[in-house]
Amino acid sequence: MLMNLFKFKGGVKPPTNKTQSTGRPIAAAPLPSHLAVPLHQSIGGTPRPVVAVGDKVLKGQLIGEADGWISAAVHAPTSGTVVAVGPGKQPHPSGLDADCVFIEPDGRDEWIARQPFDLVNATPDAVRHYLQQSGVVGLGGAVFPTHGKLTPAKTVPMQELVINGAECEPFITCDDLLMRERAIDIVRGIGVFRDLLQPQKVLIGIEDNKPEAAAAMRAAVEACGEDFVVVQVPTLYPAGGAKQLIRVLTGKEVPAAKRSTDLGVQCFNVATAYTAWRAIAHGEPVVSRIVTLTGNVRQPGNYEVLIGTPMDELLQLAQPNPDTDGIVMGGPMMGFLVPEPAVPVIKATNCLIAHSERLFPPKAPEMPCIRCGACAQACPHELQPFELYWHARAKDFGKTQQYHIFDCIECGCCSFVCPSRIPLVQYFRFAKSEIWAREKEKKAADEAKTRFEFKQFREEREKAEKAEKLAKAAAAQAAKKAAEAAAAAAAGDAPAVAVAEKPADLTVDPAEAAKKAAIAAAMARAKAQREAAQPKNTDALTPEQARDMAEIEARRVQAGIADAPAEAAAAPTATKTEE
Amino acid sequence: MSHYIFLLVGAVLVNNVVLVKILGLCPFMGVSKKLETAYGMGAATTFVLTLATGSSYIIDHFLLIPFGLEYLRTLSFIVTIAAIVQLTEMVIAKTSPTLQQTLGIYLPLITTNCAVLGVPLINIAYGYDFVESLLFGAGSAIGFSGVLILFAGIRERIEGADVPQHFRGSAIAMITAGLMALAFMGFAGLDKYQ
Amino acid sequence: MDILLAIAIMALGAVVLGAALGFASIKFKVEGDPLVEKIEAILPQTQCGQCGYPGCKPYAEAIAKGECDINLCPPGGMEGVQRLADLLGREVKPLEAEEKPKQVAIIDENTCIGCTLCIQACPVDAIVGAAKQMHTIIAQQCTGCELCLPPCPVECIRMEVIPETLDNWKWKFPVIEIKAAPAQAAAEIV
Amino acid sequence: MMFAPAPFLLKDASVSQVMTQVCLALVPGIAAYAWLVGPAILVQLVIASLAAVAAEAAMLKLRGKPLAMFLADGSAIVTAWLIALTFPPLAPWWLVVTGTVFAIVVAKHLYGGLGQNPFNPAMVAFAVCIVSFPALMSQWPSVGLKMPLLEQLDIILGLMPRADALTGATPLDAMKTALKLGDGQIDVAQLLANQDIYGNFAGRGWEWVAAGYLLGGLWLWQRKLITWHAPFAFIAAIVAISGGLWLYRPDAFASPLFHLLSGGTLLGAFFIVTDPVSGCTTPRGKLIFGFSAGLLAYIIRVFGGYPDGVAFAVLLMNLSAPLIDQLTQPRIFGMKGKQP
Repeated sequence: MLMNLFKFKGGVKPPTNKTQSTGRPIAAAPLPSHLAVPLHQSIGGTPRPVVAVGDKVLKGQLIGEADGWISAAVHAPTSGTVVAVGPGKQPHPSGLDADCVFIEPDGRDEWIARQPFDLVNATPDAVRHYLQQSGVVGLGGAVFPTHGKLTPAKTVPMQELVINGAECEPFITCDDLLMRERAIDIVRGIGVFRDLLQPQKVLIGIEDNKPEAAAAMRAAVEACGEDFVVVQVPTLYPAGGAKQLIRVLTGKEVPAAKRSTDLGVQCFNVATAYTAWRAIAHGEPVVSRIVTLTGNVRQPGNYEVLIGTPMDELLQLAQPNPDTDGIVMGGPMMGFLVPEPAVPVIKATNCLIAHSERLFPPKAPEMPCIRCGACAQACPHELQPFELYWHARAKDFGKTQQYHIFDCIECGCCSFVCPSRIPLVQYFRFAKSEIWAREKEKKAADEAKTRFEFKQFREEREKAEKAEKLAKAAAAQAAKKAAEAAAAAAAGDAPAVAVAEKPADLTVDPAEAAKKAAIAAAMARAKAQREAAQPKNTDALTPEQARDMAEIEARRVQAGIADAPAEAAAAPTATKTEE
Repeated sequence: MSHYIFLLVGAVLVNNVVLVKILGLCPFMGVSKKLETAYGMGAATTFVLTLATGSSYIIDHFLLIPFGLEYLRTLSFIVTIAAIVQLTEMVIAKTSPTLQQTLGIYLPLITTNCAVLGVPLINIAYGYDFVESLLFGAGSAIGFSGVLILFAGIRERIEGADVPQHFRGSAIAMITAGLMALAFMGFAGLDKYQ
Repeated sequence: MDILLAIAIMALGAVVLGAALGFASIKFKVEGDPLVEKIEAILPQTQCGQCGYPGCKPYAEAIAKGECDINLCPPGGMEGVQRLADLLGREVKPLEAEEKPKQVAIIDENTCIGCTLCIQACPVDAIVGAAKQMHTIIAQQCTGCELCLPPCPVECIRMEVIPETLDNWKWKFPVIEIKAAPAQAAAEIV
Repeated sequence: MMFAPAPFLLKDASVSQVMTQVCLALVPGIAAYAWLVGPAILVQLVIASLAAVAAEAAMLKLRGKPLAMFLADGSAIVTAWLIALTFPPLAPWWLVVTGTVFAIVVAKHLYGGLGQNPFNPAMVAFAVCIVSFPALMSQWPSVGLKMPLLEQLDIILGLMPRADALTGATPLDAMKTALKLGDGQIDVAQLLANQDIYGNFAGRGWEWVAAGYLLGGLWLWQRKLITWHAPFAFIAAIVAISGGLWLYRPDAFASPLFHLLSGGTLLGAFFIVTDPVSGCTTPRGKLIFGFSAGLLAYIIRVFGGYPDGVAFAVLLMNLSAPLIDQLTQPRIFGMKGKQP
């Protein structure tokens, strides 16, 4: 079927380097020696761990529970024992740690009881909830929880559902192979999305350098009796960017400030559709994904890999050459060197490229920008990267926003063409995260100011109230004293004055003294507690002794705390009754 | 008619008050760091300068000359200009706090802007009549504002440049002003063309 | 005679202009100072008082009046000074005090005696607790002003630098500056 | 592990490649020039290049920048060649050196060097020299004057008195002076009939130099190093204004063809208004920049006090470029057809 394709401006044509890894079918990667499953694998809230050290888990068992609506569950990739829950190195450019569940496989790879989801009788909300519980996220690289994208906009009718099989980045072939081999499941998954979103038509975009994948998808669409349109789009990086693919297939341009559903379009990756269908038809949550192993290796290929597999162990399957000096996660345009080779594979890991200087020669040093405009011609979002760079470098972030920095998709086209070898994208990332941090700070400052002002207002009010009370009391006392004085006047003048002066002192003193005493007592107690909590002679202890002591200590601390607030325990109840 | 056009073009470009006559450098350097303030300053100066040329002409012709007090020109002009600036400031403060905000401490600076004093004096030296005076004043003011805004545009860009340490700030701004004056020399002779 | 005439005319002018100005000053009187708000928007609102003023607003007012320098706010850092200088057209000056990394206060809950002194000291109501009850600090609301440290009778509050996590991690400025290797390049030439 | 940001693949491009291609594009023009006035121009090119490289090296050293990297970028050579091509071919060596050093030191390095200069350095050099040494800058070799290399060298080096050989002016200047002196008595057609000076179109031999620049410029355009906007707008402006005035009074104003092929029109159109550093960079900005520069160049060369107006026109537009750029930002992806 012929259809009118649109074009986006800019784009580049780097050497694709895809054929190396398409020669072999997808193979299952062997069970790794250990797994580290990061809890935070998708955009949104970090899932809460629901397993503890020592727990036995089965493959597909929930280990991290979704936190909030924009968050997706995390599951055990294989059966085994949880050996630790705690910080572990992340496949993230920061090289920072984040919480992981460490699992030692038992080798049986035993599934939980898998129940197909009853799609026919389920409400749309139930389907969305089920996908969230199955940990289905966008596998194109953005890892946005899929269920969050499956609600059509209320006001705009859904016109097109775009399925992204473009895979424009060089080297990566995981979607290509997935489409070739498992097209039927993908098409069924798309069917689920279609039912939820009710679009007028479904367009599957595949770059024209993947004719086999396109043919397989066409056959699958026909076999399933669907009316999806498989469209071959021109090979041009970044045609696989969601916004670019939407533009090419529908002619619509989604600005940074809008969601695509506002324009009646939604876009999913083919692998996402595949995992959604696996979850629905087979009850299998997302515990593995297809990863391309390529680059400086002897046996490039695609593998089905368990989430949490250490990257260095995985890469051995492709037999990296000895001069490999790092692992790039993602493609050569947008990927990054992982901070250390042993970081785990996550849901966003579509490709691992063995890095070597032979494959990616080190960059020449950065020269100043000559404003040649090559970047502006290459930018698929029609930005002016050289202006953005100029202001980002001068840290003039207001100006960078004027030049629409948040419309930048960080595709790397500008850095690719730059004759001065400027890491432009890097400058933009820097500027973006600075702006975010500043906005956060600004918000915090505004809130602090409101609280401060409220506190001042409250204190003023309290003072006023107190003054009023005091005035009343004073008036009463004065009246009383006047009466007393009048009474005393009969006896004589001098003692009356003495009496009048004394109580004034007394009213201040006792309260203050009592408070001071209370504080002193509390300090003494605290000191005692602290000392009690630090027993002496603890230098040479056996582990058992240490454990025993720790237990005793815990008890004691508990008792101590229970002791202290016991007297104060009345306070909350009192306030409650007051209310 | 063409006489007036030449007068105006001459005042704006050929005899640009800042770049050729080198008057009013203080606000030119001081208020050109940001385009926003340059726009405001340009507008304020244009207003004040046009008003100042008109009123000083009136004072000169109806007060000073009849009484033979030409020697009080400078003094009386300064007083008039100061009062006009004060008035402008008050009106702006009331009507447009944002403009007052952007002009900040530079609005009172118009008082000491020698262009505002210089242009009325030049008018008298050249013996311009009332309309010519106003045109020359307005032309000079437009020239001042235009150059100020262009200068601010360049300075905003230079702000991001890797200027050698010792030339940062005012130094490179002065050099830029010099090169701008050089460019404006290209207009030399245009007002003399017959 | 001439001189008297001159004086008379100048005096007349002065009176006319003075009257006009006086009239304008009444007619166009402005209330409030929008500058203070702008300055306050730049200040970090920690309300820490390290500037010597009781809170950010008084400091902003003092700056607007020109009573004090713009470099007295350590939580705002050099960047705050820079932005104030830009706003006010003043010279950038180095900070009076040392710049510290952002911190939060943490109450050692085992030692806290529930005296509420820190609650009273906290300018932004970031500490919760009741009398004789353990107190705790809401970390997100803490501005790190350290005002709760001195009143605590048992010294159970400490400041901790906010650690870098994936949530607050920032991309760094690309460090590949051309200026970085002058010596090396010079060596190449020679 | 060293941090290397993506992308890991890079296109084969570098600043020195860009600059080398600009130099290559100048070669046809230079060849025609050398054929017209003799080898003197080649000598000037060498002098300017040496001065530029020396000044560049000194400034880099003073500023603590890596010498090798920046000298290799070739930007100083481009500046030097443009200076040599705009100065009179028999100008004394010190004039060329002064102009070049001023361009490199003040117009380029005080602003931070490569890529950061708001003014075109070559045009600054020209403007500074024509303002400071108007006589020397207007002495062009008489038309048809063929001198051996040695004699030309002697003149450039100041070993021979200048006045004898150098009475000429550029055709443009000659035309202007003649029209002025003629005071309405002489008309353009009469002047152009003088084949010795004006050749077939615009100046004997000069038209071939202009054609050389045109050739080089078209090649640059074909190589996508420049876009069509600025040169097109520049030429269009000159054709429009000169054409209009020519139709209005053909006796007092020369034809568009004359203005296109004489002076620095084509050199300016393809090599100077296209300078991305000091010029505009947005498509609409480039059109405005080119068009205004063309108008100004014509006005200054015909009505103003200098023999050619390209340099001043370009400088005047240079100082407007940042503002024009800001005001002509293109609509970005997703924001077309509606207000952002």
